[in-house]
Amino acid sequence: APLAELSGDHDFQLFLHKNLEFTRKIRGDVAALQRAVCDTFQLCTEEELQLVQPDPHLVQAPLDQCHKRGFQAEVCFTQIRAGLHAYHDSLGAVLRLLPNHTTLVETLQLDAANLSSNIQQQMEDLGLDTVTLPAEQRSPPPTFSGPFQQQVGGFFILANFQRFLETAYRALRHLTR
Amino acid sequence: TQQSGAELDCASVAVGAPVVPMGSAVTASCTIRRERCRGLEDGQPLISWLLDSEPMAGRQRRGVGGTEVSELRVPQLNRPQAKLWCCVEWNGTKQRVGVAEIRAGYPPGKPSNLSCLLDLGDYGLTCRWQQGADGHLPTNIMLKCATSRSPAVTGCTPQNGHSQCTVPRRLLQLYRPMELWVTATNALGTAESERLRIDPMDVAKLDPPTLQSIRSMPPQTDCVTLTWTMTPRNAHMELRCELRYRAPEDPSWGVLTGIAGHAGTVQHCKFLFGTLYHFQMRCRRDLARGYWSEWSVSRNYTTHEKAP
Amino acid sequence: TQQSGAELDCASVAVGAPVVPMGSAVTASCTIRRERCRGLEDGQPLISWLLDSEPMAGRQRRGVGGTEVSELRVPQLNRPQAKLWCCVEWNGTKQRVGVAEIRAGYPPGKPSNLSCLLDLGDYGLTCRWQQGADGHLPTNIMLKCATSRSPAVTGCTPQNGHSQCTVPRRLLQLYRPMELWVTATNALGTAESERLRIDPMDVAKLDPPTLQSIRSMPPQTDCVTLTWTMTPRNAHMELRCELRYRAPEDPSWGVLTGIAGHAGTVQHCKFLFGTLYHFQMRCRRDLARGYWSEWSVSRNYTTHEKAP
Repeated sequence: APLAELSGDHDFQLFLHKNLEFTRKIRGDVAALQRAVCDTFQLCTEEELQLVQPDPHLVQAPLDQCHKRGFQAEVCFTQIRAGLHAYHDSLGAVLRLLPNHTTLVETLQLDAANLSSNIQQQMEDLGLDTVTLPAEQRSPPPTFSGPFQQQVGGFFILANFQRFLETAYRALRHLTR
Repeated sequence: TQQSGAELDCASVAVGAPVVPMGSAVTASCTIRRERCRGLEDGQPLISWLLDSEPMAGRQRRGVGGTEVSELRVPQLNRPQAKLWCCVEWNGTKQRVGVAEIRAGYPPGKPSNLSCLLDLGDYGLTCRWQQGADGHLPTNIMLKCATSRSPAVTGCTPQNGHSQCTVPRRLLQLYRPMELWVTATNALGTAESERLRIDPMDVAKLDPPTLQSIRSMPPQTDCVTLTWTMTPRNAHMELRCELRYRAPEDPSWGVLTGIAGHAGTVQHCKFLFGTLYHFQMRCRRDLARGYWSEWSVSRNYTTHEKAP
Repeated sequence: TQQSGAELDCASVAVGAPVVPMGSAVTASCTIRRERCRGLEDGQPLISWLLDSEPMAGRQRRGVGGTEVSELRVPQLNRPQAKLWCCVEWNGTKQRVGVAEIRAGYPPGKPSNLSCLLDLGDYGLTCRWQQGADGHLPTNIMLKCATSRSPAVTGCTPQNGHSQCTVPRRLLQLYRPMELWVTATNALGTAESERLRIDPMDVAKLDPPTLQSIRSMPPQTDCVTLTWTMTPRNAHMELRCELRYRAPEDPSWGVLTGIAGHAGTVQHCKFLFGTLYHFQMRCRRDLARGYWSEWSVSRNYTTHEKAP
């Protein structure tokens, strides 16, 4: 049954509410790391770093199917999962940048992987096609030419991940009753 | 038969089974190789047994290759642990030449009352249970857990005999049901507890809220307005809280339920004028009716006198 | 000049020296490669600087290969740590395009008052010292030790800022003199403490003796006999001990010195009759006049009344 019909389904609604809370938790942890980058390196706002923004394809995580206009829940879910998978890997660069926050970054990677598998399992429960993203197939985190570039890179990975999560959060909320 | 003691030794003791159910029989045999026993002259060695310190007689016979063999049957072993000594009479003394450790007990009892609690500090899931009946044997206890889709079974092992252990965050899957159960295994069998199917987040232990301020609002009325907040690490949860209040002479607490949100203000009326009240609040996740947090630290407030 | 940031980047900041003596000048240059800065249109980029958050102006000139270069001289750097930001004006905003960390401080002060103590439990040599003046720079402190004949220098590193550390037994040579000293090194220099030349055994910390029994002996006289023992782990040492005694109203302790051996009895007379006395004993190695042990646990004894 098309996803829209299932939106009234109790299990699906419970899945949505739980993983909305999970996404809020992850967003809170990303915000904590953004504060750490600001405190440690005085890199606090995007407006000041326009000229040194790393290449756009720092992290591939398109969410075009999650925007209201052409909202395609099934494809949106798949895009969310792919983005979580990509950010899980790129957070490795933040791990190197903030050695004193290793536990928080590793928890964030665990949560990103958990949220992705929660979505996968829910799609399977709904009988939707799912792509299994092999957990072992990990790409190495991006590298940078120098310490300043690494700090700016870490800053933008977190800023972009926060934006990604906002869009994913709105998509999940869009499906709640 | 389990051989104990290499073939080159003076004696080797073999038991039918090193572990038997309590009260059942134990069979053993002791093989003496006279030439390997220092100072044992020719002639037939007289073999005898000690069950710990209790003398026992076996049936002795000539064995292969010039060895002497004694067969023993202990009709009923009633103690959890015993040593079975093979001895040879020598110069008027009873020489201990070989030993086997034997044990008696029961299959492990079934663990029960399994319950778990998620710590929101390190997101470790601590589970407790009641041990089954003691089998009097070395028992391996493990808490096992499996996520719904993956076959991998992980978990944790309780330390120094405690009936609890903590599954670390990296083995958990949050916001999806997991299965948890306790296994107890000894030489005579294995027992498993009931399986607990829970989403770890649904057994999260919340921090208590903090009552910030209490005022008579509007002033000189029987209404009171309180402001309260939750700790930041619970900020992402949708909560359901309740407030209780009580004057010292009240027999019981008045309770205000259904307070939603993470922080805010609550107004309630019909308080007595000029009376000292104790206030406390607690919260739990709205989603899963999980555990209540502890009650907040109590705050006292004396309501205004009535307007003249 | 120390280059920071590869040639492919929008900007690279180079400083004369990343660490300078406190209050001295710092020079830096910032090279902008316009084509590597996303969105920086043509025209001359206006380069400015921030020392942490304090605006600073540099001298700007055209550099090789179409680059723009700004040279900055900070006359006096008076804070231990600062960030030197290279900025470019763009769309009315000050864009941060490069940064260098600079530090100012002093060479490390000379560590002093080095003393060591050998623990007779694990035979670890714990040394303490007084830190020299703070150089306000990351400083590497190490206790170094060398045995008399071997060139190898070993030692230990103090943990979390403590001014002490323990040289493990395997690095020590007992019953022979060793040399110990403390070094403090930062970007501006190195300082060394005085050298301590000791045999670790000569700074052994002995366990206090134990007073076993105290009796008036011969009875009803002003003589008292005490028996005492040392802990077994000090048994191999030749010791020199002293006994002190005192009645509550005495202004000071009476002291009996020169007691030799590991255990034994001591007799002393001229005590007051029928008086309560406190007794304590301590020991040290006879060989090296090392550290005294702590005083033993105090023992009380009331002397006999005089014979009628």
